[in-house]
Amino acid sequence: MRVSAIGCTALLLLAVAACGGRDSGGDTGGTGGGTAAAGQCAGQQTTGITDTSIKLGGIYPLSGPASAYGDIPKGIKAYFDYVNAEKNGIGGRKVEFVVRDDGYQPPKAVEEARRLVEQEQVFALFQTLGTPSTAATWDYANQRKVPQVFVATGASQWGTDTAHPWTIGWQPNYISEARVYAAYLKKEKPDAKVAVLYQNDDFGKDLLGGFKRALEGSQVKVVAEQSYEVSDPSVDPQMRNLAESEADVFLNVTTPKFGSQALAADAKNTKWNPTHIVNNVAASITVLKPVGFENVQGVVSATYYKDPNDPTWANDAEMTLYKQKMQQYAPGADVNVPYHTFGWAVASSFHKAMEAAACPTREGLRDSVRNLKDVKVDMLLPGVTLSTGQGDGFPIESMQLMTFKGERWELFGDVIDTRKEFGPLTG
Amino acid sequence: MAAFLQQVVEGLGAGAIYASLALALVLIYQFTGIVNFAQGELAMFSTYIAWQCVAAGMPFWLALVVTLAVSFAGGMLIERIIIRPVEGAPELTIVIVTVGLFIFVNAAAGWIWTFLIKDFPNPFPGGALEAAGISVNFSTLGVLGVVALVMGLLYLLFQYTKIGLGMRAVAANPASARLVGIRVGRTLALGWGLAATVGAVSGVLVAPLLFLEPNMMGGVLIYAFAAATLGGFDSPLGAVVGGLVVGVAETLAGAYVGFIGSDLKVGVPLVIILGVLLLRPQGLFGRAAVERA
Amino acid sequence: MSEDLVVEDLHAGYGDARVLHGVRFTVRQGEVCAILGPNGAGKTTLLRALSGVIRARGTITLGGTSLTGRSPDAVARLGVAHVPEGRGTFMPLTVEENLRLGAYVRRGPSVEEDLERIHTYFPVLKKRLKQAAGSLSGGEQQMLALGRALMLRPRVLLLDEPSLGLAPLVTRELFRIVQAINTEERTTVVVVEQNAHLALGIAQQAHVLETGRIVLSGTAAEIRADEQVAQSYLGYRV
Amino acid sequence: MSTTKAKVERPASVRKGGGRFDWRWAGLAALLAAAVYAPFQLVPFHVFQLTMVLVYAVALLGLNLLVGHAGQISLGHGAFFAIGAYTCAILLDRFDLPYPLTLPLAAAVAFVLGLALGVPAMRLRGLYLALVTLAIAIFLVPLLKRFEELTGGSMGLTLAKPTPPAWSGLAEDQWLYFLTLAVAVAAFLLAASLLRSRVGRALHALRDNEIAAEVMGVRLSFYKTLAFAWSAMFAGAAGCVYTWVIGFVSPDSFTVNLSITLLAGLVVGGLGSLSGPVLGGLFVMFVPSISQDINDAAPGVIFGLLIIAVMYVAPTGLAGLAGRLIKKIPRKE
Repeated sequence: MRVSAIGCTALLLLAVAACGGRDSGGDTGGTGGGTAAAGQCAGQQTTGITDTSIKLGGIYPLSGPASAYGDIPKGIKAYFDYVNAEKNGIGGRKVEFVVRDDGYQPPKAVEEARRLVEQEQVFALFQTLGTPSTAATWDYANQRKVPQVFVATGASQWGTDTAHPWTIGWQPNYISEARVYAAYLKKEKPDAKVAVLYQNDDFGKDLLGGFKRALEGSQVKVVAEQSYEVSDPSVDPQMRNLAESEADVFLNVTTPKFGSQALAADAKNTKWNPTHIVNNVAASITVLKPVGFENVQGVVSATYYKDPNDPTWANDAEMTLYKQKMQQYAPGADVNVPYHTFGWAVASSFHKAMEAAACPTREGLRDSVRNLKDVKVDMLLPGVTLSTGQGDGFPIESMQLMTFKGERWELFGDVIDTRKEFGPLTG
Repeated sequence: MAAFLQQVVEGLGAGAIYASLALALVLIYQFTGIVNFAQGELAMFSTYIAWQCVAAGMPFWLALVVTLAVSFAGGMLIERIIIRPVEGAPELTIVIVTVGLFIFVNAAAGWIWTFLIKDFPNPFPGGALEAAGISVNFSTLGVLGVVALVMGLLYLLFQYTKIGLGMRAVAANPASARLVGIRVGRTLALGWGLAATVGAVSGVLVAPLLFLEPNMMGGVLIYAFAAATLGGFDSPLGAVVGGLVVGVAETLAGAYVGFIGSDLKVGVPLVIILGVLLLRPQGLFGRAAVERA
Repeated sequence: MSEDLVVEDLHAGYGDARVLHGVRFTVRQGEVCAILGPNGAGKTTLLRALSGVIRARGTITLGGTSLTGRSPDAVARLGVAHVPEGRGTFMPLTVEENLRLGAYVRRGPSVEEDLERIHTYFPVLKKRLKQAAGSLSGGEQQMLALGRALMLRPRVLLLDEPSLGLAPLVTRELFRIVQAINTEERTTVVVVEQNAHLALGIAQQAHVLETGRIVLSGTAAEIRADEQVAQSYLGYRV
Repeated sequence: MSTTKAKVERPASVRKGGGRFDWRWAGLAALLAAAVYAPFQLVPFHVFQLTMVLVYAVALLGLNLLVGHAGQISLGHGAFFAIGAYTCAILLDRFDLPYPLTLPLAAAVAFVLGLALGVPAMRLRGLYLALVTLAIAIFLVPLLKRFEELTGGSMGLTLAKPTPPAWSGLAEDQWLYFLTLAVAVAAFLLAASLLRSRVGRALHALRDNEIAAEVMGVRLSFYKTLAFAWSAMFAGAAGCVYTWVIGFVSPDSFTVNLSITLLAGLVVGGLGSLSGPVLGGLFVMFVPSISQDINDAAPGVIFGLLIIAVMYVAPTGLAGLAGRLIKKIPRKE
């Protein structure tokens, strides 16, 4: 950064020459100081990767209203530091993870993506956070043929789109998650009337839309829906309107703060006691705890990775390792923050995908993440694995239902593989 | 009808929140002519101090007292350190300084306490008061009560104490206040301290309802602006009444005006601000800026 | 020298604009001193410099205590009451509050006594104690301003154009009261006034200020007798 | 930078000293030459950054007309920027218009909307206008989402970027840069001539003393509305170029943050001068990432402090600071 700032000052002072020539300054795709790939990998891009190193770049909101997600890269960094120090990196390559802040603003995300690719010369964009930032950058990544892997958003288009082979998601997409809830209701409450609170953006609309589509042909009906904006101070008025519907199921499609507000509003209203389903994004213990555990008993959700707050995993080997290494490599970070766990699991997924790559090249990574077969990853629920393939661009599509009892989530039923249950998702 | 009244009650609950922040905004505007964009963030920061105290094991009410004291001192300090150097600069310079303060305080809170939501103890009992088919949450009543109490205390301070008289004099005519021997600088700092204290009360009140995180007050600010505009930027009473009206108007519009729905509710403060400024620029309780020569 | 107001080599202005260039005069304790001069001569600036509203270079002493460089509130605490141009009324406050503000830097029960005293000077204010000061007429506001200044129990009273915008009858009444105050309270008064007639009528000393310099000084009688002054400020020839 | 300012704003002093006159023109010419030469020297990433600086500079130029020259505060200029960006995107996406045509249309739409909003806004002053415009900026985001068929809702619209014509032999980033540079130069010339016209003088009179201006016969409401509409037009044009360069619009791109950052950028850059917007553009573009370099954990802490610090050191903005520094040099000589 400092270099570019000085560069521009220099320009303004008519000292352009000091900046170095356009051709000398790195933007040269495959020749930027990597290993020369040989054999079947010949001619593929090796920018940002050598025999001993691999450089990744991630874009997260470290400032602005979505900054809570800024904890994810801390988990990722801790994982890579651990692997670098104790496992000699990924296949002998030490991982360098460069994190940039986009403040959840798409134009900033574009700038940072270009900085990472052109200036930092990263091997791949490892996570862009949020649908807007990812949508703003994926054309660029695909034009430049830079892998944009495991983006941190559950929008379905990363998996269904065919024009962007270099971009792939990771977490279960919102539509799949909605299908899990719909299946649950069809079985448990076949004539349920559902009230929905949803965030007025791609996340909320994807989930609500997927939910409605999955309900088609059943007796379960959505009788009331209310949206909110992230700029709203509170969802209390929406909750009041939903309560009037007297629905017997409440589907809570919110992000953490609003999730807490909705849970609290439901608890406060003693006249309306619907079955409360809270979506995965707001199902963290950190969301439930402020509401008071006594107020969220029996709430239903679905998940795919292990919650560090859940005593079920107290003696789990993966959990123990995670907590121990987090404390060691990210001192000061709270191991119980699920975003850290998320980061840990996604970094671990990258580890597996990179190891499985046939070639240590960008093309190799691209092909590897699209050819995952039941890959087990640390901190995912038992039975949840990564699988991708021809026409399936969604690594995780399995979730398990859970209900809140006492001070923890209790998993119930089997892991639901939405692919098998509902068929593949198409655009 | 009961449903309608229930909506009104909900609106009053939301309005009480807007009113409390608007009150803090108005206090600073009165004394300094500055619209402090960072007011909500300062309130949020104060709330974190209260949270920290409670987390350290202090009883709630003691934590509150400590927070109010710290906020008061903090407000004065901010006036001294951040605002004083640009005193007398163009209005816009000061606006931008408060915007810078907004960004700084928000980020600092996130840095210190992370962006994860914190549970904040609710000083009021759960449950609700039921009457005539309408239920009013005790916390709504509590918020309304405390806002009324703060209003009352401010009224006593301004009307019946010498310091209050001095502060009103500074608000009315700073140059002349200086000539009668009032230390205007000290009074302005006092005004900031007072506003920060009222803001802290506001933050502590809303934290159990909105849940504490660094962006807690961001969404409230525009409604507080609308409330202050409606009530008149120089009238504490107006701020409170304005807040309640804005809260009710917003809730009713969201519930009964089909086109607005819940997504376009944020248009309500826009309409209110625009409407008030065009029809009655001094607000409901403000005094017209026209003075007799 | 006891309580004399002594001004020496006073320079003052606004930003780059210099207005006063070495003003020098003395007002003896208990005297009324009139400052005359055309618009823009620097009369108001002079009063502002005396009360610390604007920064000044030079020396101002009151009874040997230096006033130079002090802030207006500090000067007020030393007993200098400045009734500014435009009267400085606290419009939204009541008349009584305006008066009490005058005694802001003092304490004690004497404040109540002083309120009574003000009522005897200005009976009209007594009737309106609870009324907003902004609702008073111009003349009443000027009386309020004087009353407010008196509440300080000032050693020096600085009056800036008290007659501005007032009806002649009201103005005359006002000057009568100023004179009464001066004689009864032994308060030193510096009055800046366009209406030289009135000012000279109550003053012992007078100075004529032109473009930031004192061009003429003398007793009120001497000044009144000066032909230039008569032409310029009194509107008639001697 | 301040050469520009001096040339346009103080023609009299320029004419007085022949030597300085040449020096300023030379500086301006050199600057333009450097601007043309730069994309052939800089790596594409830096070219992109410079392009964005110019985009912001055009928007700030408009904001400057309103804030710096007419004395009205707008905290909602991001809204007009968004209107321009969306108009352009919708024309490209839904109507397949060739991209050069989108610019005048986007500017026109922003102008008309500015005019419409300017009619009620003209009756407000200072902070009140700031509050209204702030509310507009906040309201725009859900409004954009509401008309999903047109705007793509919260997913936004992804668009192809203008491709360089074959004859130019330029790369995409260079072509976008030159398009933006052309728009920026045109915008600067337009702004400069606007300010030199009768209208500009009326605006200055308005800013310096509204009552006096009215007494002098300046039609207050007319010029205020016009200033609002013009500034909206510049912002709209900037928004359109933004769409060309970024190739993506979504409601999240134009939150109230953008409006606040723009105003902060302008004030930091310097009000009322023609170089202020350029310095402001540099500030908006580079300071957030510099902040992150200084403090990785909380960039906002540094960003906020930097804004406050600039206001202390240079209450009249960086342009004013530069102006003061440059003024000092000839005095010593």
